[in-house]
Amino acid sequence: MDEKLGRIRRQQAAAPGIMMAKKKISDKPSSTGEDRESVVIRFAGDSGDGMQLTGRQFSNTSAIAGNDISTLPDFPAEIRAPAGSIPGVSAYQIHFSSVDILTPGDEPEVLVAMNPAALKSNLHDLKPDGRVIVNTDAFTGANLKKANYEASPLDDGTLASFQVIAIPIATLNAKALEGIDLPRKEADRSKNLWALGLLYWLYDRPLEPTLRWLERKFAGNDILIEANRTALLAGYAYAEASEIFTTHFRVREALIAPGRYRKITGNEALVLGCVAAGILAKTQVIYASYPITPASEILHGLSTYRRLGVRTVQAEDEIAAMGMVVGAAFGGGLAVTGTSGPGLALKAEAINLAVMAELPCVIINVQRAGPSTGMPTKTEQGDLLQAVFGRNGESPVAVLAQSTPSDGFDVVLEAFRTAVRHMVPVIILSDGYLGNGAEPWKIPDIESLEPIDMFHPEGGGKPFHPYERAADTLARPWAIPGTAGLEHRIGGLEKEDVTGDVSYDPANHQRMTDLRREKLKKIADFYPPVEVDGDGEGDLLVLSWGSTFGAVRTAVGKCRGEGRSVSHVHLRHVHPFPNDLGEIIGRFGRVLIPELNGGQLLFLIRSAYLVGAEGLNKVEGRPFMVAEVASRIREMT
Amino acid sequence: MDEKLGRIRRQQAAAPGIMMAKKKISDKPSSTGEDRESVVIRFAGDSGDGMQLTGRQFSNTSAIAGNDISTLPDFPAEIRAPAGSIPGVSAYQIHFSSVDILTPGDEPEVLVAMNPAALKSNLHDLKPDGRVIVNTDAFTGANLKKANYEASPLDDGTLASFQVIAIPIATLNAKALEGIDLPRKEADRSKNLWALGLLYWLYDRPLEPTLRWLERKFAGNDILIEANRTALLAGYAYAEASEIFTTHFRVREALIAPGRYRKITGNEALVLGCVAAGILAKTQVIYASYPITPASEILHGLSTYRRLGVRTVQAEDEIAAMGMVVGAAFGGGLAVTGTSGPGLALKAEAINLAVMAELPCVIINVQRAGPSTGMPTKTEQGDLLQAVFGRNGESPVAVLAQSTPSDGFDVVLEAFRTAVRHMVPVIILSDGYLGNGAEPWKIPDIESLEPIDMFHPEGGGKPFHPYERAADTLARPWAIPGTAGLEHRIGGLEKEDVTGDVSYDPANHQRMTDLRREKLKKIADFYPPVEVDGDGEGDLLVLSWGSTFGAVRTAVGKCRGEGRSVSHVHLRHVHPFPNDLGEIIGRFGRVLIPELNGGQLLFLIRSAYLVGAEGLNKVEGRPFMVAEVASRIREMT
Amino acid sequence: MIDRSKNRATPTRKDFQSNQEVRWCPACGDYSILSQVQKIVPTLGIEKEKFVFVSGIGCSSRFPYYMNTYGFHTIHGRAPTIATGLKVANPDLSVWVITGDGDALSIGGNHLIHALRRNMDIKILLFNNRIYGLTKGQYSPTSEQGKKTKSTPAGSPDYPVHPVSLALAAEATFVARAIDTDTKHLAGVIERAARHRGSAFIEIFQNCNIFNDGAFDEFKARDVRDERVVRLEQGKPVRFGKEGGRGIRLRNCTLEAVSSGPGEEPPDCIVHDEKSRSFIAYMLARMEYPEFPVAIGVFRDLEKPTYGELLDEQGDFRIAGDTAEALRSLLHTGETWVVGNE
Amino acid sequence: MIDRSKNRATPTRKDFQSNQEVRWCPACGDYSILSQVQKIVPTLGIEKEKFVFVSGIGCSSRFPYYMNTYGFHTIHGRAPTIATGLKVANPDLSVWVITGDGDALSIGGNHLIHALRRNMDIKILLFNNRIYGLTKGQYSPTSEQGKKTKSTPAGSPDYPVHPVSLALAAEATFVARAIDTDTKHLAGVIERAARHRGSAFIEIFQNCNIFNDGAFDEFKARDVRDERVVRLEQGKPVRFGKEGGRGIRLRNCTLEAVSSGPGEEPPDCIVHDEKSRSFIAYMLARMEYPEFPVAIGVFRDLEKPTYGELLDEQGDFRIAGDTAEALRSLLHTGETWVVGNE
Ligand SMILES: Cc1ncc(C[n+]2csc(CCOP(=O)(O)OP(=O)(O)O)c2C)c(N)n1
Ligand SMILES: Cc1ncc(C[n+]2csc(CCOP(=O)(O)OP(=O)(O)O)c2C)c(N)n1
Ligand code: SF4
Ligand code: SF4
Ligand SMILES: [Mg+2]
Ligand SMILES: [Mg+2]
Repeated sequence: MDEKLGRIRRQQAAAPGIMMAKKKISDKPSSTGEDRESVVIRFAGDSGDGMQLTGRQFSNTSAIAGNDISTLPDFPAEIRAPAGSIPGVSAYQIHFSSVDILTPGDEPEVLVAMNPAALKSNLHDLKPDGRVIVNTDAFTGANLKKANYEASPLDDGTLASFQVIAIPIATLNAKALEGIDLPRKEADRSKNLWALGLLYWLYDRPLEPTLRWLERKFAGNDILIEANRTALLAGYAYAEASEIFTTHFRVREALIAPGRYRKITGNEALVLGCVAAGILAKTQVIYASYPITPASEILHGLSTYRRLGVRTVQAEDEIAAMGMVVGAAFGGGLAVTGTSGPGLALKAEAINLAVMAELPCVIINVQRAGPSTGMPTKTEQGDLLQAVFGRNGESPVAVLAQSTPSDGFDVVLEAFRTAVRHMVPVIILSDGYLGNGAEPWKIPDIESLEPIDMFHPEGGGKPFHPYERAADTLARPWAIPGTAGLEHRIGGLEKEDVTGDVSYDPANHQRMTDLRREKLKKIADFYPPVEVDGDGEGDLLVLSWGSTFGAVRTAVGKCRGEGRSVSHVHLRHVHPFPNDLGEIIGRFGRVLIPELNGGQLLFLIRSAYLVGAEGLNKVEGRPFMVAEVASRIREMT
Repeated sequence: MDEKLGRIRRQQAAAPGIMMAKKKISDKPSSTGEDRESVVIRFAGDSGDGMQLTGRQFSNTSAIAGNDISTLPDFPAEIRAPAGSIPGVSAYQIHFSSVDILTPGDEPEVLVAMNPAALKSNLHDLKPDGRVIVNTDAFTGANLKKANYEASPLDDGTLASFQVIAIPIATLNAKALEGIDLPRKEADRSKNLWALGLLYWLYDRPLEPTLRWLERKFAGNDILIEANRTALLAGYAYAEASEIFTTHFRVREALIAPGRYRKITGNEALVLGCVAAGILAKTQVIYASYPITPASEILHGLSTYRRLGVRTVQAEDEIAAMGMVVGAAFGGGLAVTGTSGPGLALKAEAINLAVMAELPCVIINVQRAGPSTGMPTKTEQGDLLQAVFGRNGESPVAVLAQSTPSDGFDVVLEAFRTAVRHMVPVIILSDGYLGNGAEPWKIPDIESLEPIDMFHPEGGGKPFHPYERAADTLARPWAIPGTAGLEHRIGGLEKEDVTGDVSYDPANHQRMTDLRREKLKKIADFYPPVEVDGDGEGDLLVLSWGSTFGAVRTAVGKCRGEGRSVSHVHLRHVHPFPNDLGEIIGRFGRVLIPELNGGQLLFLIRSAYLVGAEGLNKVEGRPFMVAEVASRIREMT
Repeated sequence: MIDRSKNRATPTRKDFQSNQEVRWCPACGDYSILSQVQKIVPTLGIEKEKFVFVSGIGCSSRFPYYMNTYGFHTIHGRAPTIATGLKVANPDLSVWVITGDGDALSIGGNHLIHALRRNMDIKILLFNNRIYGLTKGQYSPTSEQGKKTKSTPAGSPDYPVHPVSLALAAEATFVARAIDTDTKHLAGVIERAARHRGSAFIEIFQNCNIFNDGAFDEFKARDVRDERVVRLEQGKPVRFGKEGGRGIRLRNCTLEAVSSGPGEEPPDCIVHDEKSRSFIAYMLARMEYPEFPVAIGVFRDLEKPTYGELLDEQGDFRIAGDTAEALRSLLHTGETWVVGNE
Repeated sequence: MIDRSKNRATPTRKDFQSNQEVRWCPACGDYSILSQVQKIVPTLGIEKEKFVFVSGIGCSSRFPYYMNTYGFHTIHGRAPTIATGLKVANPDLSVWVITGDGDALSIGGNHLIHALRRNMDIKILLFNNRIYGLTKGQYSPTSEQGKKTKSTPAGSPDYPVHPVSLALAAEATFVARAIDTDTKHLAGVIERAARHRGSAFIEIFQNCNIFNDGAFDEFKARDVRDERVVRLEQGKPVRFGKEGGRGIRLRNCTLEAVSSGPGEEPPDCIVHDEKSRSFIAYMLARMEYPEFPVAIGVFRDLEKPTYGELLDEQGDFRIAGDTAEALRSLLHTGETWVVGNE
């Protein structure tokens, strides 16, 4: 540990008791350590086994230890399935590394399987020759049956190609906790910490962050603190003492930019971005939403920020939420709603009202696998065309895509700036993978965050024209109710140019339709130039958007490392496209568009640029593996 | 009249009284008649002036007289505007012809203007040198002001380039009705019939159909029959007697296919098609809908067909209507809903349920000008991309487009056949122009209408698999509740292939997504080959869909007549595209896509075939004029 | 909430008339309601620019265009949601919702209920003409069962909903009813709604002389209304008829109309109590002619903290003055760590 | 409507258990409701295949998967509309709606009201756990004001809606309430709903032991329930407590709980009348602990023609036998004319 302290200062000094504990364990000489650049591991168990918590602890600790990390939680479908069943399995994958990483990793090298169902549903992802750590206590006849195993996979050769580490974790944990006054059932619940301790030893992780966290989490309940701490240390000690592992591994700190960091999920980043937007605009943020997986955490998060000017409303449904957003925008607030696919469908009519009324607002869509209810806890990029086209009439809105968990912060700020600057609704596309996935985030320099300009006209002598536009943005003025002298009426009927009166005039309708379209195009004038990763021209351009960023960027990097002529453009601005995109596309021989859908960006690109781009499409409810993208690139170069 | 009787037999013999009346008028030798191939006229007046009724009478009479006709009603926006105001103007254009016609005509040669507002808002469409028949009684100071005329257009030269026929219609009508015991205000309401009589003389129309209609309409109220009849005859007599017209015109019967005809609007055709579908399928039709302009008449129409097996439900909103359709389809009925753009947006989520549950149903969208509430009484083709893409996830549905008013009958039958054959929702795109426009329709030969195959499996011994598919269509079986032995559960969550159980399996989701897409593609295997109007290859292909059929076909025909190399393909199947479409497009040098939107089919075609098609786009809330399309074709050839 | 402090000339009725031509059919009941609202709003001591009229879609929903203040003609059925968002963002405004029986009770029924139960401080005027006016004459949720309309040529099979019952069941704190042509009474009810703290709901019987003419004539016509309409007054016995010679009493848990002898008071009349949480209000609201007189006036007027007030209690809504400080507290709270030198 | 004619072995409870693994949390109140439904449905004399269970989205809405008959797990809030369409298309079916407090009262509130007012012959079971279970613990429209949940860390500002009040106000013809753990009573109420002609609505208090554990324990716990729950019985005085020693009476238009001396009957108790159109049912439904005992049982049971019956009255629903004849009557009616020879 000590050598790390130079580069990594922890916020709070470790509590003395914890240091002691650490010392005690370290009395025995540590087994040999082996350096690794990156490691991917996965915890899997029953929903009741606390795997999400275990995974989050491992990833927090790794982040604090200076690694770059990327995580992939994979929790069960909506319903709490029966204990021990396959639908009840919950898993958490962590990629931690001494170099910059962008994905949670393709294949874990260690799988911790707390029961047969967890083994069954996760084994196929394990690296050939990888380690399986199984909790043998859970491999009872009943549990095997629930997992549809005819015979125990521990005996029948199923695991022949892996390194099996079979440990009666529950038993050992119970023994360790014998002295603590806790019923067996309760004591059992800490077995995840026993497993965590084991893995901490294996990958040479510091114990302090988790010990500190236990103190906070169970503050006031000393018995639980004691029990969990004991479990963690027991697992750690077992690994060291039992010599089941011949070696342990070290993943050194990543050479990441200096600064203050925090771990952040995609949904958390969106939350922080929304709150920051309000502060930067010096106005209130109104977030109206109806709960839906995987967007609910944005509501949960924002509802804790009243003190920083956020008002959240849990609306009666998605339509109401969007109606409230339109009303709040009319009232001059920074109005935002969040939802997932089916909710976006429901919001369409009210979004269209914002289009016609030309009111600024932000709609966050954390996509999930569709169509219909689909697979609510699984990720997909299936709503791009819905976002662009899913409203009646010619209804232009801007669409931005979030690319990594932490990018949520930036994307929300940009969305608000765009909405307010052009008086348009802006849709942000995130997805379940980003929403739940986490990565370390360098907290931005506060001074670097520019204010959001909120311009509300004041009433003057001259008559007010609610549809008179600014030349550079084509935005109409945002005059807010309560301002004397600017009284006016708006609505969903076609508006007369300049005056905003209702108009059925044919030529006016054409003009207004053109203006709304033009206004949208103007947004692209405010984009920075498109960044090309790799050479500015070549054989293959890989074009992607949204959550596939990490896998695609990594794959392209790898292939370029192999000497292939391949570059990567990742689109933040999916509608309207950047002005320079067509020209860049034209500089490449072929274009590959990997997406987690049937080919939606592909569709837009083909139409916009008449280029025979090809798609790499996957609709499995889970993200791309780097290898999948890389192998397609290799086929094409 | 007599010479026509050989070819045109009227259903009911004319009542003797009417013949007498006709005789009386015809005592005086008729002024010279001049033959015309086609004529376009327009009635315009205040909403209270009965212009829709007048127009419908003129067009009915013309149809019965054997002309081909096409009409364009243009009524005021939703709200009854104040009498005499411009928003209160109601107009009706009729194109009647001795040859086959496909549009209501570009420019009327006669405009009947019942008041200044009607003149103001319709004059610009009148043919140069056309006739304006004005009701001078309405040109009072107050009315001029309401129409924003500073001076009377009758005096100030505004009408200099037209032939002005100024008649105090109200006064003359009141005089004619003097003997009838009716208050002046009531009597005044028949002045539209006076004007109609005038036009009947001018275009040598028979009076009987209208006289018969008056008898039916006012049955039981002899005074009103008398008043209206008198007004009609008075107008007719005035034209003949006053010699304000030096000549009258004859438009001979069109050489249309022999058979029994009726006049039909687009909405009526959809109604008849729905009822016929139920009869042909020998099952009940359930139409659930929420009123919305311009689709409400479908609900009104279908609600009169209970005796033929139709159940209509006026739902609480569009979402409910679509939910009812999904439920009715599950129950084994022919389920259909109708709406307009904003309603389609609201139905998206429930349509998606039908996609996932793979239930057959039909959604009729009578498009209107958008976005948002837009211009509810005006036409547009703005919802094509919404229909194709406006749902979350990969959600394939079939989209058909109605092309003429009477085509509604065929398009609904095809929609039901497709829905039932492939177990998919089918969207029909109509629009306000088609919905309200009328044309004569040759009633199809009853024997030629093929039954609609409804296959519902029976319970047998073997286990039932609700997602086991037919090879040729990929349809799943439509087992309906109440069938013993086929009990099963469906829903919006992803289904396991074959069994239909809920599944979160990644590979299964990919497979099911692919299957749904494949199934949609299979629909195209059942299309007839695409018909090319004109040569199969050449310089320019004009590609259109929906209600633009008439204008585009006419324009292409004209230009081909001028020796240009231009052909026309009109798409009924907008999603999925016909299998042979790409190949046909490839045989032309350029492609022009005229649409009443910002370029939506254009977008689909460019993407699908990577062809640099060009758009001719108009978003004015009204249909193309033939001249607009023709002039663009001329520019391109 | 409402800022009454500034020192400007009190607005007049004229000030609230916009320059838009009114586009309802001549003699439509909407005119009279518009006129009463324009009469009342200037008297409330609220600046003109603080008023916002939000409507859905329907004939009645054109209302905002005619008010010379802020207005939003939104989409069908959703006005309560837009009004809610507006009020949450900008609590100083006086927010009114104008809606029709289809707008509020068919497509918008759920939003109405939820706005009411939240006790949002918005005023909802429901123009009930028992028909869809704008779409030209389909039946509405308040149309009588069996009604023949364009969409129900054989008569509607639906039983009507009762707007006041629903509003009461939705826990509305102010619920009233008025009649378009009874203008003085209407004005009084509007004023009370305006001054109520919390959500206020008024059902206004409104004649649609084109598609449902005379729907309420049976009891509202001038010559019969004294015998067929009862006006509720707080703390007063529920009486009607010539010189109040008839009244309503409760017998065996049901209402009963009673008459007095000449010059006497009808016996045992219910004393109207707007503040009561009992459900007599339901029963009064559901009296229907000819069995009973139809009740108008305020059925319920309760004081409960509004949504906005409850939110305010939860913490300071205003944004801390110092941007940098606020951002720091936002971003640096929770578990963070430093790489290199900060 | 229901075809009871065919001659097959009566189904048993087992026949209604599907092969799907039940996926609710252990000890969730949903289990007990499922079990009571599976007990009652075989006793109704309706063939198994005639039952259809339609649900929205929520924990409770997985219910159809566990019933071995036809089922449709639809989308959030819309189950009443799907059930309506199904029943209109196929009136012979016994159609049930399974829904949660969020599903039925938040997003689906409007559809619920309209299905009820139409008196559609469908049975609606609302599993009220006063929380959003499936989305992991946000407050619902029935949650207490001030409730702290994931989405309201400082307490919810919304006043709850009262499902039975809403159902009564929506003109439902059958309205009842039951408790998940009071299984015999629950079964009885379900059976009565099943046998009711028209729409039937049951609110079932259901414990969510994960996100809102013990929400109803205050009055439903075994040791206190006799004192804190009153079971309504048709035609009987409203009494509760040990040996019925306490009762409910009406005083000055409000309810009041009274006690008797030992061995006596409590005085003046209201006699429960499910058939009454008065609004005592509202007041009984709204009794809340601790002021009052909580009432369970049937609040209202009225006979009115159903939507289907009214539609049937309007004409023959079946299709005329002869296709050609029907088509001719369809296409050749109205004004037609002949060109050439027909
Ligand atoms: C989403 C949507 N559905 C349907 C309509 C059509 N529509 C407009 S107003 C209206 C009903 C009007 O009735 P009501 O609310 O009673 O108002 P009124 O016209 O009687 O004042 C309907 C169905 C619409 N504009 N939007
Ligand atoms: C359109 C839509 N919005 C939101 C959701 C997310 N969602 C699913 S169930 C639910 C609420 C569940 O609560 P309740 O109806 O009370 O059922 P419970 O789980 O408590 O049984 C929500 C908000 C969804 N599936 N669809
Ligand atoms: S249609 Fe009826 S409600 Fe609408 S403006 Fe005319 S009279 Fe009034
Ligand atoms: S979350 Fe609650 S309601 Fe849902 S299954 Fe678990 S205990 Fe039941
Ligand atoms: Mg109305
Ligand atoms: Mg619930």
